Amino acid sequence: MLQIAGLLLMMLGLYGLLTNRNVIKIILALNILEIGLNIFIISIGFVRGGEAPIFSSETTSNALVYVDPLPQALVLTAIVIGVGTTALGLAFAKQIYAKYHTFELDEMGEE
Amino acid sequence: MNIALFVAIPLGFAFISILHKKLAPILLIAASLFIIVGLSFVQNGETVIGGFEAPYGIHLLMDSYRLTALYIVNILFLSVVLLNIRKYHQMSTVLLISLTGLNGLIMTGDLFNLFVFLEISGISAYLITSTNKNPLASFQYLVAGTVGSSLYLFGLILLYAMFGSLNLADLSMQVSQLTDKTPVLLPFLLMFLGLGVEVKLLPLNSWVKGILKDANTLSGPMIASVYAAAMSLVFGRILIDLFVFEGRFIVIVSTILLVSILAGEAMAYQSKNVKEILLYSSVAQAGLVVLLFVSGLASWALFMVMANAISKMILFTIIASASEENGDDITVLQGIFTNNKLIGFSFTIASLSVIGLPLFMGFVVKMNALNHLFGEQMFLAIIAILLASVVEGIYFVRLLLHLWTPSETTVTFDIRMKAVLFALAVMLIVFGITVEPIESLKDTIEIGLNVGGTSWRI
Amino acid sequence: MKKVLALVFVLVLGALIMNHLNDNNLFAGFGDAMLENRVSQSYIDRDATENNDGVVFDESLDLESGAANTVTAIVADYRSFDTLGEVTVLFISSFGVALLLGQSKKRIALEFKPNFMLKIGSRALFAVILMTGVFVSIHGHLTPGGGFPGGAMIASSMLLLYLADDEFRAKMRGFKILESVMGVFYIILGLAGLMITGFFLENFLDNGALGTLFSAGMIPIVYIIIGLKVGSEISSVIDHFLSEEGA
Amino acid sequence: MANIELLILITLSLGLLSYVLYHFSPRLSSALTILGSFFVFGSVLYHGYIGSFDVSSTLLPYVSFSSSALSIFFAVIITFTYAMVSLFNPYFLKTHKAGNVHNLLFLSTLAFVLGVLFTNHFMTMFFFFEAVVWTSLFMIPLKGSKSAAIMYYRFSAFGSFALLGAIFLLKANSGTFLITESLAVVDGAHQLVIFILLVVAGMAKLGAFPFHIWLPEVLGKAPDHTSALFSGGLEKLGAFIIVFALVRVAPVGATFAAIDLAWSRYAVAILGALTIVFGTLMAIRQDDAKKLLAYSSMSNGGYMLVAFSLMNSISVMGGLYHVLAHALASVAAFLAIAAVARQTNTTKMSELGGMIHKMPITYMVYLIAIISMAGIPPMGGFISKWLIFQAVINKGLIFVAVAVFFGSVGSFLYVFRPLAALFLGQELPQYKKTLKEAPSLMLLAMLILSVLNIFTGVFPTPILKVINTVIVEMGMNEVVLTTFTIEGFNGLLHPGLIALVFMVGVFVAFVIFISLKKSKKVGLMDTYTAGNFIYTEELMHYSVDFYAPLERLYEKYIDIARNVYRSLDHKIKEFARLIKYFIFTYKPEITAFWVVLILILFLWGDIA
Repeated sequence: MLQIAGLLLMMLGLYGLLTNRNVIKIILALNILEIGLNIFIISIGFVRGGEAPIFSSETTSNALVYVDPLPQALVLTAIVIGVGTTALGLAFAKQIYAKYHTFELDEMGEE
Repeated sequence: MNIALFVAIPLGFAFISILHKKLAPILLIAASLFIIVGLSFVQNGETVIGGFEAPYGIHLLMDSYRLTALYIVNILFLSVVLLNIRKYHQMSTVLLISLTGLNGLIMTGDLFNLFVFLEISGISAYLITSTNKNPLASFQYLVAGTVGSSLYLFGLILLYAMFGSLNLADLSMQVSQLTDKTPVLLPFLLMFLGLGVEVKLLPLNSWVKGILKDANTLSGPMIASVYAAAMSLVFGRILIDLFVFEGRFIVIVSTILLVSILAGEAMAYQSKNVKEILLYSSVAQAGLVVLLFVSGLASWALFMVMANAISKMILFTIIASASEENGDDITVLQGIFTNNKLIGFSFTIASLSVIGLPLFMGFVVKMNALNHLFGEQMFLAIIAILLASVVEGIYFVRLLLHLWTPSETTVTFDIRMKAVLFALAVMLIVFGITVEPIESLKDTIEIGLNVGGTSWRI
Repeated sequence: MKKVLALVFVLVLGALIMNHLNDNNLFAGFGDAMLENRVSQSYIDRDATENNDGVVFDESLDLESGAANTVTAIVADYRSFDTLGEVTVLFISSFGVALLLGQSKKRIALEFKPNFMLKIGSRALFAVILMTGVFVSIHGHLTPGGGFPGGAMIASSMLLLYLADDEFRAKMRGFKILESVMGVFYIILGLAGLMITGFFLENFLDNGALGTLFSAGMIPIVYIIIGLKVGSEISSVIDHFLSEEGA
Repeated sequence: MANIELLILITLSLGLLSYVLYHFSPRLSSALTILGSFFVFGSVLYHGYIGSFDVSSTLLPYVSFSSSALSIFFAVIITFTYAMVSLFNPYFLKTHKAGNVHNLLFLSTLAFVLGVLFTNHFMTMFFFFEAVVWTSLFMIPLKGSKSAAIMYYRFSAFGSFALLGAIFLLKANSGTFLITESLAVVDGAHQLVIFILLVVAGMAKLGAFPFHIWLPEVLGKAPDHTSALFSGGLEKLGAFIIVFALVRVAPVGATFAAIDLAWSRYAVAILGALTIVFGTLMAIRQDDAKKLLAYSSMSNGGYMLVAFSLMNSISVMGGLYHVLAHALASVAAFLAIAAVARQTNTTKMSELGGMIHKMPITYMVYLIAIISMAGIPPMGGFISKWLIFQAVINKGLIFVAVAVFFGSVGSFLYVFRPLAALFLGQELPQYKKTLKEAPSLMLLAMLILSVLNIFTGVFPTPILKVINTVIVEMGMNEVVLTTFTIEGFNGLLHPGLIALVFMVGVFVAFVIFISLKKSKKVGLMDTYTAGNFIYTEELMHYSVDFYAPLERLYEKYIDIARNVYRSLDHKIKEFARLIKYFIFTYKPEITAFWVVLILILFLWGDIA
């Protein structure tokens, strides 16, 4: 089920955050966490037998059963925000690499 | 005056500012001034965005609490900007966006919109900290901040699934009508943890050290004062408007807060570097402020945020400026006030206010908060506050004695810095001596608070 | 060992969350969401501010929000303030990337020399992708898609040119102006709403008939703005990531 | 100046004036502090005596005053201390790093002390208390020791915030911050807590066991004449608070039937006894004359604690009189030491000796002071200790009585040591040329103090009558006094007679001393051993390890309180390091870990 899948991905992301000490992998783990969360959000809005919330020549009236459009809209926003943070995270990663010449946190010699 | 302008103007200026580098600082100051001037023309109430009434559309809210919060944040923001704009002019666009984010954060009445503004201000904060030249710390901040906002988003989406609304007031009403409140505790805990990262409550604030340890005159006061103020005010508003406290949630929250306060003070007590002392002390103060919020003392918590923000602004600016060359070890900085009496005066007042000594704003706030807590017989909180005050006093005395002891060190401070910080210090005294403005403001704030959440006793 | 422990921890947490949500009587199970208890039903019925006689595709005129795609109606109309924020996030991250990596002027050296076929082929593809991007942006109110995917497509077409053309970098400067102007347009649109109707970001144009291309008032305009803005922003992010280290 | 508010403000502005004036003429500035101190003392004495204080307050906001016999009593003692010490100010200009600051702080503390004593509002009192702490705090490092100042603040802050806790509890209890009103209705659930907090606050200021660590640090390292201020003046504020807790608050808790005393008070009395014992034992160990006097101050604070905890007229009278007697004696002793140290720059007994040859008057002053401190007739200390003995024995407090007597005997052991080491013996060669008797103003102060020390011992009844009004004001029966006698539990005390007998004894001893053969003079370091050359002849100075055999008995146990604090400090720092290690590192997984952990803890309750 979608909800479990979403949760599982979130947990996987958390697992990645807990175990990885590589800057790029941490960013990936963050992304997995966000994707899991997004899937979870989408799953919140699902209605069994519901149509996609777009009026068209096949789904013409509001009397039909639609799935919840709001979570989808929220996810759209969340995805874009995720892209923004990822881009910034990668930029920081590049700066880190320029400074330490490695992506491994353990090899950077900071406390 | 439509309060949407407080978001729109800095945002529009930010968009323009990337075209012309020379213009950007001017735009920044103009936007900041515009907001501060504009604040005196606002009216209380809702401002609907996009023409859809709550709970369908997004709206911005204005009441005395938010107005005060905006004043605090914007005035401090302007002071930081004025002191740093020449050196960090390339940050103008980022600062404009962070101004947008912080103002939106304070005014919005929609939980998801709050998430968006949280991210906007968060991202600009990461960029502001990039001036520290410590990408690792900024990266850590980014990771922690993203995890925090994801948690917040998770919590709010659970709330949406339960109540079908994202509107703060609507949700608050529905939550207060519940007879069994256990289902909402998980989302509240998630949101508490998520925002706790930003407010720097203890186990979630590992980013603080890396950021503030290397802080410069821009990032130090910005993160420790302006952002801390805005975040804790927003957090506090959600706490009093929405949250309910029950059962295990209380245990977890009170443990987090007490540990934040006591461990924060202990760490400041143990530290040898001035910046570390200040940063750990601000961890403790964050815990203290949240403690007041969850105890239902919203207005006093607001004033405590204000007093702390002003103090931290003074302390961090001075130390960041003084430690630019030789680092911030307590012995290196010995005697920096010998030839800078005015700076020393401001620093002393700020630290005395943090300890909560008479004549200064921190005292008025702490005393009134204590008075209420004693009336409610919340002894754990009282003991925490009193113990914290003692420890704060000890390390600040140590700090002051070192910094005042005459020595050969010569550090010069910018004349503008002297003036601005002195003005802020005078503000602390003024609010510490004349209580009437605070008292009357407190009354209007409490009229404006529709307390949907419940406070509890720690 | 540490990894096993971490795995156990997160799995336990996942199971506990699932367990908690299952026990939660307020939290509807998967597929059982009751839209009538949520604000979303009003978004579908378009009766958040005014009552109507039901929404019918191709017939309903001047609904409170005229986008056939309800998600778009939410994104660009009901909650367009969020979208403004979203644009801001993208803007600031693109600016931040430039700030963090912008010191170098030289673009990263590719391991191959773009040959004639690549140049011509990519230009042809560029046109197709660009057109698709623009189409997706403009039809955001009718079909799935909108400014953000459209913008991403525009940016991917730029990436194509970037890979194929060594001199392309010089032309990237224009994007900055585009980005800025589009952002300002968005704000101006919002302020115009404020002037005309009294609400910031209010749709002040005619909504038209649901489902037609020229309907939904401001939404197509907003989506064009967003498409161009997102396109230029992502392009500039790409540009900066493809620059040389340091130097 | 009858108006207290004006008096405070004038003192403060005089302080500012002296700060500014110092820039032009340091001597003039110090003269101003003398003038100010005497003006304040004169005003307090005069208006206190005829009862014409004006307590109205118009200039300062949120501040209100009242005057009571108790506050006047303390005010007279403390302002007198200030007046005496101020006479030393002009001669200590050079030893200060910042004389202008010293003069400012000197008068500021004086003003704030008046505030503490005369306010009738607890918050105002807290304000003035903090002001005293902070202004006096910065007087300590003027000789260069930051650590002593920090130590002082540690305990002062602990006391202040305990006081604050008590104030708020009283407020919650009675609904008012007014001192008399809120103290009058201490009952209900928090009674005991209020009592404990007030006692802790007082004990921290007084430097009683187990809060005594700061006392030797501060009194030992503060500028030499400022130590007198702390011992005779500021420390007495602690006694003021103790009076609040022990005399003005009704007894709390269960009663110890056998001795008819509340358990809580008995506990305080025991702490007082411990203070006496520890102070005495520590004093015996000291090499530094100032530290020795500091520990003696501590042990005398213990007497006050014991006296006030017993709750009857005789004991309270003894306690209050001891405040006066000890202030006079310790100020005189500290000032005498300061007079010596001004010229020698050291207060270590092993480095000094033979001062009597050049400073005979100072020697006499010191002799009289220590006689009073040891509680030997005919000095003031004897009277107060006699009253306290009476009360303790009458109550049948065996342990306390043992401690009290031990303290008296112990004080013989230690106070005569600096007398012998500093003043007696032969002149040290390094000071032979430069040493002179103290200058006139300093001599004046010391002589006044000495006269008073004797006066309070020979003819105490006028002062005791004043104390009687204080006691009556606090709701107790007055002690029966005649012009020359005091009536105790088991008989009359005749101070004048005792003094007379004592004088005769001294005269006889003097005659014997004169008539007997003079002893032979030997060089101070003129020490020989069997065939060995002595490298460090200072170690052979007889004052080094004077009581070594005695010290060996208890040296393992004496530092118990200090060790507790040290390990507390250590534990706090360890805890801080632990948290830092676990949280504040460059490990992004930390946040995730805690989030996961907290969530699991929270959700675990579902299935548990």
